Amino acid sequence: MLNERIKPIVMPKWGLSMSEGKVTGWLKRPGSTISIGDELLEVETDKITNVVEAGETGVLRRVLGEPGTVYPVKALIAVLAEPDVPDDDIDAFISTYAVPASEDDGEAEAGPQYHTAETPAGTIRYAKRGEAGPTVLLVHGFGGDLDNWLFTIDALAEKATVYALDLPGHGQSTKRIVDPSLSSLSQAVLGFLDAVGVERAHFVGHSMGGAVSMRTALDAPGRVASLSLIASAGLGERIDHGYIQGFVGATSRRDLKPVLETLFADRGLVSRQMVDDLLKYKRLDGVDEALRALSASLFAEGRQASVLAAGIADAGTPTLVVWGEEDRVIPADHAQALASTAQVAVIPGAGHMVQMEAAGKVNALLKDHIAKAD
Amino acid sequence: MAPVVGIVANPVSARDIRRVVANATSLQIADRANILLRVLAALHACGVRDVLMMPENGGIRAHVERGMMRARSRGEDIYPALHTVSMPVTGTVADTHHATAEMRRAGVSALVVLGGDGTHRAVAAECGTVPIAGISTGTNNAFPEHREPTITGLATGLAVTGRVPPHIAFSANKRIDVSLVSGATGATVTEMALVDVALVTERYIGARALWRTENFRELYVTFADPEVIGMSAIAGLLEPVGRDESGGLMVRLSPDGDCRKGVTTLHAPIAPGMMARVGITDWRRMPAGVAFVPEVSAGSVALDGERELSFSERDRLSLTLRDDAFRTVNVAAVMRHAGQNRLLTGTPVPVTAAF
Amino acid sequence: MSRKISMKQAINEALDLEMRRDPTVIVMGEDIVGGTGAQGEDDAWGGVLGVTKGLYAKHGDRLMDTPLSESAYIGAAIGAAACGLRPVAELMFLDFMGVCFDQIFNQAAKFRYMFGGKAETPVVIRGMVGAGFRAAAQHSQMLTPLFTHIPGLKVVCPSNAYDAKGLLIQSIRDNDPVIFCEHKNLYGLECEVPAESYAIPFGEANVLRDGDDVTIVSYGLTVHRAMEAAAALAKDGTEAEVIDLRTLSPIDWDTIVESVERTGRLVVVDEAHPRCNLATDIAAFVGQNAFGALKAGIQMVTAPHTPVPFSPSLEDLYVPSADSIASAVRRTLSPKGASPRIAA
Amino acid sequence: MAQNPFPLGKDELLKAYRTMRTIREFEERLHVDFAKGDIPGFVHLYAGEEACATGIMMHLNDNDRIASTHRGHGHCIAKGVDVHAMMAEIYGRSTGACRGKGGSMHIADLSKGMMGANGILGAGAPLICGAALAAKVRGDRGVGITFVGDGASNQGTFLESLNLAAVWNLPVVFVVENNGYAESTAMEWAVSCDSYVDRATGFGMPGVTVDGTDFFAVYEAAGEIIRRARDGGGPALLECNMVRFYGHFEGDAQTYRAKGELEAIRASRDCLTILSERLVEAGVIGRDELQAVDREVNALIEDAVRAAKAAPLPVAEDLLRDVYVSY
Repeated sequence: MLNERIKPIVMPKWGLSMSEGKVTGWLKRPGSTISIGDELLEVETDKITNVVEAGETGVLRRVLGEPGTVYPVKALIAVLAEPDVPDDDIDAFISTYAVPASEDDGEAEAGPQYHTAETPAGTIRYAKRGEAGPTVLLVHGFGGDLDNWLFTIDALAEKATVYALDLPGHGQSTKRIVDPSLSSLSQAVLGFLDAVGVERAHFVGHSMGGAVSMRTALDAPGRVASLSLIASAGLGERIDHGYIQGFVGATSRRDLKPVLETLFADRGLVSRQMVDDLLKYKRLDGVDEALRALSASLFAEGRQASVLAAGIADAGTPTLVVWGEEDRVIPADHAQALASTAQVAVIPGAGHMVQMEAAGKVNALLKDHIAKAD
Repeated sequence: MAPVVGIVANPVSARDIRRVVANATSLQIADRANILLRVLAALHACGVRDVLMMPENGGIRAHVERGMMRARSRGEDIYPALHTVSMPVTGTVADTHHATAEMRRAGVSALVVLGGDGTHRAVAAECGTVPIAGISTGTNNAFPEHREPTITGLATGLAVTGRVPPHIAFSANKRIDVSLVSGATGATVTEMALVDVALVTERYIGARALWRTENFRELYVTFADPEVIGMSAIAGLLEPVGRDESGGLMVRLSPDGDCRKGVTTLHAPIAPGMMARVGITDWRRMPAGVAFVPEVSAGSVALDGERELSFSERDRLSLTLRDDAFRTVNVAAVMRHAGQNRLLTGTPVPVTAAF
Repeated sequence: MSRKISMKQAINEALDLEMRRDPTVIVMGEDIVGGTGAQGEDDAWGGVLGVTKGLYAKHGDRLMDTPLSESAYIGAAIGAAACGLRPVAELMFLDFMGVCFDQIFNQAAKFRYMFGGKAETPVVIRGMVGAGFRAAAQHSQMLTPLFTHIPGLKVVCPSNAYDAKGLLIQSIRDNDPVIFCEHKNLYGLECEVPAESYAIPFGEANVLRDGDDVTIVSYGLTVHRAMEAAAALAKDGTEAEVIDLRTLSPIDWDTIVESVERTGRLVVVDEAHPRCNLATDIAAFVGQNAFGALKAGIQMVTAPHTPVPFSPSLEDLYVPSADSIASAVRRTLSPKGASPRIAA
Repeated sequence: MAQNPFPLGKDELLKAYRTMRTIREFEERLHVDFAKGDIPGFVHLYAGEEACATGIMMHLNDNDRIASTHRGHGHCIAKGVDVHAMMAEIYGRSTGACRGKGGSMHIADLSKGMMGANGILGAGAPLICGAALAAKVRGDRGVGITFVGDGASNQGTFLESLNLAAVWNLPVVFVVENNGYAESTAMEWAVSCDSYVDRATGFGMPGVTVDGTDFFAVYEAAGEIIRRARDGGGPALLECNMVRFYGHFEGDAQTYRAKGELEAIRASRDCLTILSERLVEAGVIGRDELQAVDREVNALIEDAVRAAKAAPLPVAEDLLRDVYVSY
């Protein structure tokens, strides 16, 4: 009974390959009163550095994670409790805390980390989290993959069945893109939903994935319960030509790193691992062709070929638009294209990868929007 | 004076295109030298102390000399002394002609020849009455008989040392003389063949060897042995004619190897490993001393399997078979005689006892 | 999909994938199938250390055992490349280059230049390099500098399974002759490698570790020794940047110079003999092009000027160790770091 | 005109004659111009050996590959390499077959199946095994011909290639151009086994020796050997006994030759004379027709020399070009 009032803060697991993280610094002092969504500390992984937000309320009674020290996932790094919980109870809690479930056990419970589905467009890799509630589909952007939803998928899965897929030409899905158009990608997404037996889902699309989601809402309105458009393409013509060119053309870490820094408000978030992982993806056979074909078809000459805002406004699909204020790839003012019909949130201090840079805020918006639309 | 034996060993026989078209033998130089060493040992065993050899640059003599030197250094005295005809080496058939003539002049008692039909033909052209002991190292080899060269050496040694009477030791051979009178200049070229003369319609000499039958028109043979290889096999398989009977055989073949219209079709081993179907329109005996004028008006003449001469409509070609044209060592007869008279035992039967 | 496989498996997989992709790819070498013409099993060896094992079952006669006749078959691979195939010829131990070097450096390397740019020779010659296998002086050398010296050749030396696969695929697709050097002591080393095909471009060094205090440049096996040294140095507060060259020709000068301009200190590690090797080459280049950035004399850590010895006690002294690399780094950090030192 | 008794039609015979005459004229012109100091570097002349290259190359098409030697001009011309490009190359001009980067010893034209003259003796044999392997893998019935002199026939590369070609049953023809001299050393001394046919036999393939000064002898033997290789019959060796009219290289005083040797071979073993006499004697081609070819060839060579001398030299940026396809 006692433990219910003591709330452990543990090293989070961001993404399926994360096994440990380094505490880089605390943003709240011991004794602070914490509300849900408050930024508690910064954690650095080999992939990315991010802020851990509070998921509970209480007083920060103990800070255990030492800055500069690496902790395994789920290790206890702080304790939240109401002021009336005795210190002895908290000490007892800490001394008996055991890191629950080792990595292997966790995998065994959750099943394989990634799945593949055979679709008319080819093999599609996806991840699935959660068992209940509304079905949500996460659609990444140009050059991305399902790990772009590192900080999103588990948060949404608390109250939904969440799918995240790799679009054709991306991640570990087929690299073959027959027709580099939004319609073709939308068809591939619908084919994926058919393959996993989902009739209708809440679409969450980032960047190009937002445009794919909009295309799907227009072509197959019955299958799109709602739209959440994050830094989405398809809401205006502008897009940073230099970013697209640079991303497609980069073959070395030296070339790619500055390009990736464009994606974030905080350039320091681009880690060596993130660059290496993207280079490894870009070296795969077929990726270069796929990216070139898509960029030529969708973003030629630095202009977006498809602007779907008007159609979406008319269609009446419940829509959320989220943007990072400092987005240097697609300008944040594109958010206003749907201002009259959608909920629009522009988040300060975040760039194009707003769902990673301000995960807590974006996740809260998504949960709220999906709950309302369902 | 002890008899001297001449040796003509051709280093370049069995090098022609039939190695490619028909898997024909190519006897290595080192093996030719080994053959020669065996012959030399046999001659020495019969009392021959000196041999006179044709010089060549093909390596045979160098190998032979090395073998003899090794025997000497082991203290063995099993070879006769080896002398070389003093003459320039051209690497062509002229060397054989030249060396044979020199040996004849030097008075050799017999000529041991290593080569094919072509080499024997070149020797026969110059050897006069000196008997030939042939050893086959060539391709078609209808003329030299096949046997272990040691035996040929023994027979030659026995013959030249007088231990076998000449009428047994030596036999007469036939040949066909070919005469070609140029229509343009009036000049006459004469050639000869020991076994066969083949007339083909193509006029270029090319790679010399004869292995295609489609242009083959006429065949003249001194003997027709069904056991031999080459164009003369065609005659042998139609009507055998012995080496020791008078006259030969003339065969006409159908144009372009046509085997259909009323002609006799024959399968014959015209080269090693090559069975050919030929159409025969006619064949008849070729008596000695009668000049034959062929029907083919232009083409080339292959002598013992190699194209040598070409002729046109303006030229006049005639062929005449001659009996008793030159002599060979009759190895079979010599050895039979040696056995019957125990010539190689410690106490040979007196020579006269054989009669 | 990514999974852990060894460098040996990665090379096998690269050959398999490229043979599937491109029918002009053929693979030849001594015993790469094994047992050809013998009475026992097909595919008896799959290479002397089993690198090509199993490929014969998948690709049949496109895997060709050769006579022990390097001049002839390396030359044949080069001739076939000049006629439109993409042969991968295994030279087993690259030490054997001595008997076929003419075909490599006078023929393959020169065709394009000598023929006025009208020839392409997309041949890959792969073989084992490096000491530590108790294989003695004629099966253990790091002869990479000899190949690197020759214009017209490209020289690759991966340090891990991921790089080996991507670099070998690039080598096969490359239109120039490539010498692909496989350190025999890395064959068993595993790392995450995608199952798909991918190519790593030439001339791009891999920065394995970031650091601001000193730059350590190496390739092949000694990259791992450099990483060990860097880990040890980090405990003392020295952060070393470790650069794995991956390809020696072309070489990524930019990454080296940019790093040295930041750290001001350079240690070059080369398993080759000390004279005219990659270490001297890089040291000279940095001395010429980034002298102003240097805070200390450049240190070179190499094998000694001796043949590779046989006895384990000697061979273990032969290959540059993590300790010797760390010591070299410390020399660059000491006040006397800039003073000249004559290498043994 | 008389009936043609030859295995080639009149046009083909004229082509063979033209090829041989072009080689002769090309080489004799180089002999003169080299002595004048017009030509840089080494040149090795093929004059006297024309029947061999021509008799063999008449059986080949652009898909068949040849690997040549340092004495490669004749092989190039017979294989169809452009004479102007060759001459410009020998003069070191940017219009040369190799843009002035190769010179006499490295003339190549892969589009014609000419894989290069080669300054390394015996190096062509392994390469042509590879070319033949490529043809075999593709199944395109191509053959590979490698030329080697009697001297380089002692190279390990050549002997290893005989073995490899036999083991892999490659469509390769090994042509030994036996002109009697390895540079200055006599073949009889330097070649231990005395007979190339023996060498071939020792490596499990047939060997044939022909008179290399007789175009028809070479043509016919090469035809059989090449057809056999094309049909999958495997490798073979063809020895052409021939004569070299000039020294090993230009400037060689040839003091190793016997007195009167050169005069004798020029008088009796000139393959061009032998061919033209036979053509005229057979009444197939008139002497006037041959003389017309001679005049055309002479004009061609004259023009090639004029164009080569007028052509630009390579410039500084060419120094660094074409080391790699990409780097």
